[in-house]
Amino acid sequence: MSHIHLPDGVIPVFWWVVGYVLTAAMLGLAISRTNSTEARRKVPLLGIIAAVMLIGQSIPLGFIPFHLGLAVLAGIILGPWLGFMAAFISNMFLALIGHGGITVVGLNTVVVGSEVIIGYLLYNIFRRATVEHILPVILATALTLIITIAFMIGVVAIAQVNPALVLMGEDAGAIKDSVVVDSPVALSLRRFVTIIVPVAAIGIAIEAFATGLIVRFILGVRPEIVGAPARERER
Amino acid sequence: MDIAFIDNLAYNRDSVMHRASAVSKVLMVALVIAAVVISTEVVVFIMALAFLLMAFLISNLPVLRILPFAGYALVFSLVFAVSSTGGGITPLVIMLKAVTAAVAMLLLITTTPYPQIFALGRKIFPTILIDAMLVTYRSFFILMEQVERVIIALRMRGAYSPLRVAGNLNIMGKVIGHGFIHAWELSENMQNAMLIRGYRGGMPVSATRKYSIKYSLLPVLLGASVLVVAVFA
Amino acid sequence: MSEIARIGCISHIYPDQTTVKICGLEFSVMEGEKVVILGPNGSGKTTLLQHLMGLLRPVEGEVRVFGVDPSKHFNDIIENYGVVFQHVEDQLVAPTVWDDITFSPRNYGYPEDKIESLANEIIERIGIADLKTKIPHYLSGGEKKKVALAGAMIAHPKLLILDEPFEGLDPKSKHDMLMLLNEFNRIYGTTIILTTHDINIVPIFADRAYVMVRGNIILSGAPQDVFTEAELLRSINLEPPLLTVLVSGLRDRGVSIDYTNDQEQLLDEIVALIKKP
Amino acid sequence: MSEIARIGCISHIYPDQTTVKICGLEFSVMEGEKVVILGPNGSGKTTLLQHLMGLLRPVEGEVRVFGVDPSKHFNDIIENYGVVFQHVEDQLVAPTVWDDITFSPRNYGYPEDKIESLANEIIERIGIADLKTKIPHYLSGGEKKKVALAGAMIAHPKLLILDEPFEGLDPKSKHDMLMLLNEFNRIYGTTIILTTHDINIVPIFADRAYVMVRGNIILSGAPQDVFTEAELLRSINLEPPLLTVLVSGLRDRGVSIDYTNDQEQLLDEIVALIKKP
Ligand SMILES: Nc1ncnc2c1ncn2[C@@H]1O[C@H](COP(=O)(O)OP(=O)(O)OP(=O)(O)O)[C@@H](O)[C@H]1O
Ligand SMILES: Nc1ncnc2c1ncn2[C@@H]1O[C@H](COP(=O)(O)OP(=O)(O)OP(=O)(O)O)[C@@H](O)[C@H]1O
Ligand SMILES: [Mg+2]
Ligand SMILES: [Mg+2]
Repeated sequence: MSHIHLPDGVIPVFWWVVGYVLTAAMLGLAISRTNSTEARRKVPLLGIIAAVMLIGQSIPLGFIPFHLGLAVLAGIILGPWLGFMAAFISNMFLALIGHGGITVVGLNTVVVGSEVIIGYLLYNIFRRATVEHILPVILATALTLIITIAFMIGVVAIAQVNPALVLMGEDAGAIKDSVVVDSPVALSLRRFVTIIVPVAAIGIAIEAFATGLIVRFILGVRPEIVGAPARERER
Repeated sequence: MDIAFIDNLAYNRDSVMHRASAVSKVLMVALVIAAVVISTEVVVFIMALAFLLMAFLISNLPVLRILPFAGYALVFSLVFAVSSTGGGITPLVIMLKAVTAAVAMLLLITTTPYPQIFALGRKIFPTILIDAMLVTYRSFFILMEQVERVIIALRMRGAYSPLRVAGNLNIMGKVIGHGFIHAWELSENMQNAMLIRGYRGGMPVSATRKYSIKYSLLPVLLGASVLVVAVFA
Repeated sequence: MSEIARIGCISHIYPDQTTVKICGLEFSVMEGEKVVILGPNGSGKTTLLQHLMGLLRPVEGEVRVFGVDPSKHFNDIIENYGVVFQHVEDQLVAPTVWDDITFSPRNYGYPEDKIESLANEIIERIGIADLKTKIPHYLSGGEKKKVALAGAMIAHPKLLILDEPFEGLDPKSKHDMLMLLNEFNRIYGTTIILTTHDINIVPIFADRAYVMVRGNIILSGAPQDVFTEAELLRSINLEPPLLTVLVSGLRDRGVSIDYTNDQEQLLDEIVALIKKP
Repeated sequence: MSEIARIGCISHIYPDQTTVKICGLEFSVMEGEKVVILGPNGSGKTTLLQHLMGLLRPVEGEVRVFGVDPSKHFNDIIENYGVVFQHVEDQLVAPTVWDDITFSPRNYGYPEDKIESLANEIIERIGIADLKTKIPHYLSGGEKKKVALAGAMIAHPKLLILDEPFEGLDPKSKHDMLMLLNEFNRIYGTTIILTTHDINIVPIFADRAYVMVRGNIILSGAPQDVFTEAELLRSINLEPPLLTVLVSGLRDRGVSIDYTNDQEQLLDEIVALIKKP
């Protein structure tokens, strides 16, 4: 859910360049970590999971102004390295349909990519503690989002952007109503906390809950997708 | 959904701008963004926007349906503008920066099919990334069609009541889970298809129309003049 | 018998500006009728069905189903529909077969015991009791179609709309499905509208057939009437069913013999003619 | 004529432990043969084809194609294959029709001018010149099949494997596709293996037909030989083609007449018998 809808030209050059440099370094590492025959086999899966992330982001959840990011799920399915590449691809696409600027792709990839990686790591840690799959997924998703949102607030604070924008950034209308209209001056930190924390909490809850539902469905049908043993079919 | 709309315009329409080469239009965007980054002069952005709008007018596109896409940039820059503290840049300039860059990007993507843009990335990005992006592009349409069919089926089966939030979430979870399995199966099928068709890395991308050098000058000139004005204004 | 569905000359514009005009002879379906729509790929069959379901709204012309415009009064008439789409996979949305079959009545708020008895009845009739607890994803193509049909029929809809329901089915499954449709039509008076590329379905199933070409309804009528237009059918690359062709061929060769859909009867007649002194 | 493919008794276990055993009569395909595999849904046709393609590896039994085990020596023989999957949608991977058609030869490293001339030849022959610059998602179902076929045939593969290629096609498109396959077989000696539920394809196309039921190959032989086993076919719910049935019916009624696949010839013979003094 945490993807920055920032346009071009508002973030200081230094920061978006740093975003790109970090992304390039991570991509380089990711590519050197996947062996090339394996990578060739995985091209379709990588491309398709990126498409799924994109679709998750373009279907509104009914009337709730949130979109699913599915980054943690991507991490669970693809692993950290391919997952990072998927984060890059889906962010590149979003920029190429005018959702967020092209200069911010680097920063966005760092944010979503760390969601992928942290989600993957947490899922594997939690899974070791239990034979269950759904609870670890929900926990990993929630915790990942808390970490990355904190991280992202850091990023945008450095970049001198109002953090409110980021957390509510999934829906342009919501911002217009809740921020622009009533607040011609900068939000105070206290106001920020009182407005944003509940919103973020709801967002995190929805994403974690939805990811849990999706994984529950997958476990019932094709458990091997999320790394569980294949289900024996009664015939 | 936006992707399908944009893709359709880039692919199925024809105009001077459509016939300019992909490189020239990518260059145009790069130049405009460079101008956006360095300039703080309102006149520069007014001029850039005027040029871009003129380019839109000769591009045989439903301009009034495309420009709202720049609304994202407008709204977000507005928030940034009203809430940013200091820096010496006026809110108007921040908004103009964002909108100018966004409009340039829209001009590129509504006149250039995505694969043509990715193909340019071959020089910079590793093969696996570009190939995966092409797969993303292709599978987006396959999956989107599937999602649309599932939603239609849900409607026909009476599962479309906006009043039951919990029920809707549950259904959404199922639908997305369902979509995920389909996506997985699609990836297995595509993987098989690519193996058996001899895939060794490097998906070819050929032009879908004849590009003209003459027309390609137009976007390059547009971008260059914006940048020149930005430097000297 | 009252009219259930009617389509005037309509046109529809898809998002990419493809315009589909559905026109020509009038399209009208009476209560309890079994209607088959034939036509080459891209002739507008699916588009027509989607208008009947109220999923598309024509830019021109009128669609009436159950006396109202289905795209405007969708929610009022939706409970009367049972639908099986061309891609059945995409309509099986629940995690188990049982959940999927009971999906619609649950959405319509039927009481639990009613749902259960309806579900058991349809499962019995379609003969898929052993699939109840299975996962739709693992069913074979034929089984998926049956489950989809069960889900469409469970609440005894007045109108059943099926888009190429026999595609990918083996001959036995196809035959079973046909029998089942006939049975429902007989017992509940269900009106059935289906599309297919298999012209041999028509003589053994349809009360009325429509033939579409590029959006034009160029033929309509009882199967025999449609098939005797052999020239017209051939001009649009539809071959009439073989029995009809053979009878025509014999008549062309001066043998006086009647049209029939029954191969045994045809054989008997031929043999009688041969053995005639 | 040498043997191109052979399958011994194999068994395969899918990830969910479904075991598919393919056994019974021997499956063997000679160079230049046109082979049709029939069988109900879930009988293992697709599984068999995937073994031939080397995409699955049997846990038991042996598969040999071009003299080797295709799952082990995949890369050595892959250039000899042309494949059209049941879901053509999933095999069109490149961004434009031209790129997709030229996908294989490009990956095999053919020189650019060779690729171009091959592509133009196949595009010409299949009649899709106007689609060259289109992108796959703006094609109709029938057009997608044609493009997939072009991509499979471009490098004149020795072996063409098609999984239900006629599904969803209207009669004219089906006929065109059959003609094309016959032409390739004649000109390039292409060996063709296809599955279908349409038994009427067999007499007009196949050199040899296999009939599978639950993994067992229960019938094999030239079409006439297979169809005369009417009892066996019926026991597995396959109806022989109508012409064969009619001839059988006449013979059962004591008329002496020969089996034929040509309806005109049949009609002439019947008329001759009737008019005989
Ligand atoms: N979503 C869509 N967007 C654009 N054009 C469409 C769309 N769906 C159908 N068409 C076009 O509308 C026309 C009619 O299509 P339709 O699907 O109704 O044909 P059909 O008779 O159902 O064909 P088939 O036998 O292949 O299913 C075709 O020219 C098709 O290309
Ligand atoms: N990926 C899979 N996982 C588990 N079981 C499978 C899978 N694919 C096929 N099967 C099972 O293997 C058996 C043979 O299936 P196969 O797809 O080969 O049949 P088919 O003859 O091609 O049927 P159809 O005519 O419906 O295409 C069936 O019982 C099917 O359920
Ligand atoms: Mg259709
Ligand atoms: Mg199959």
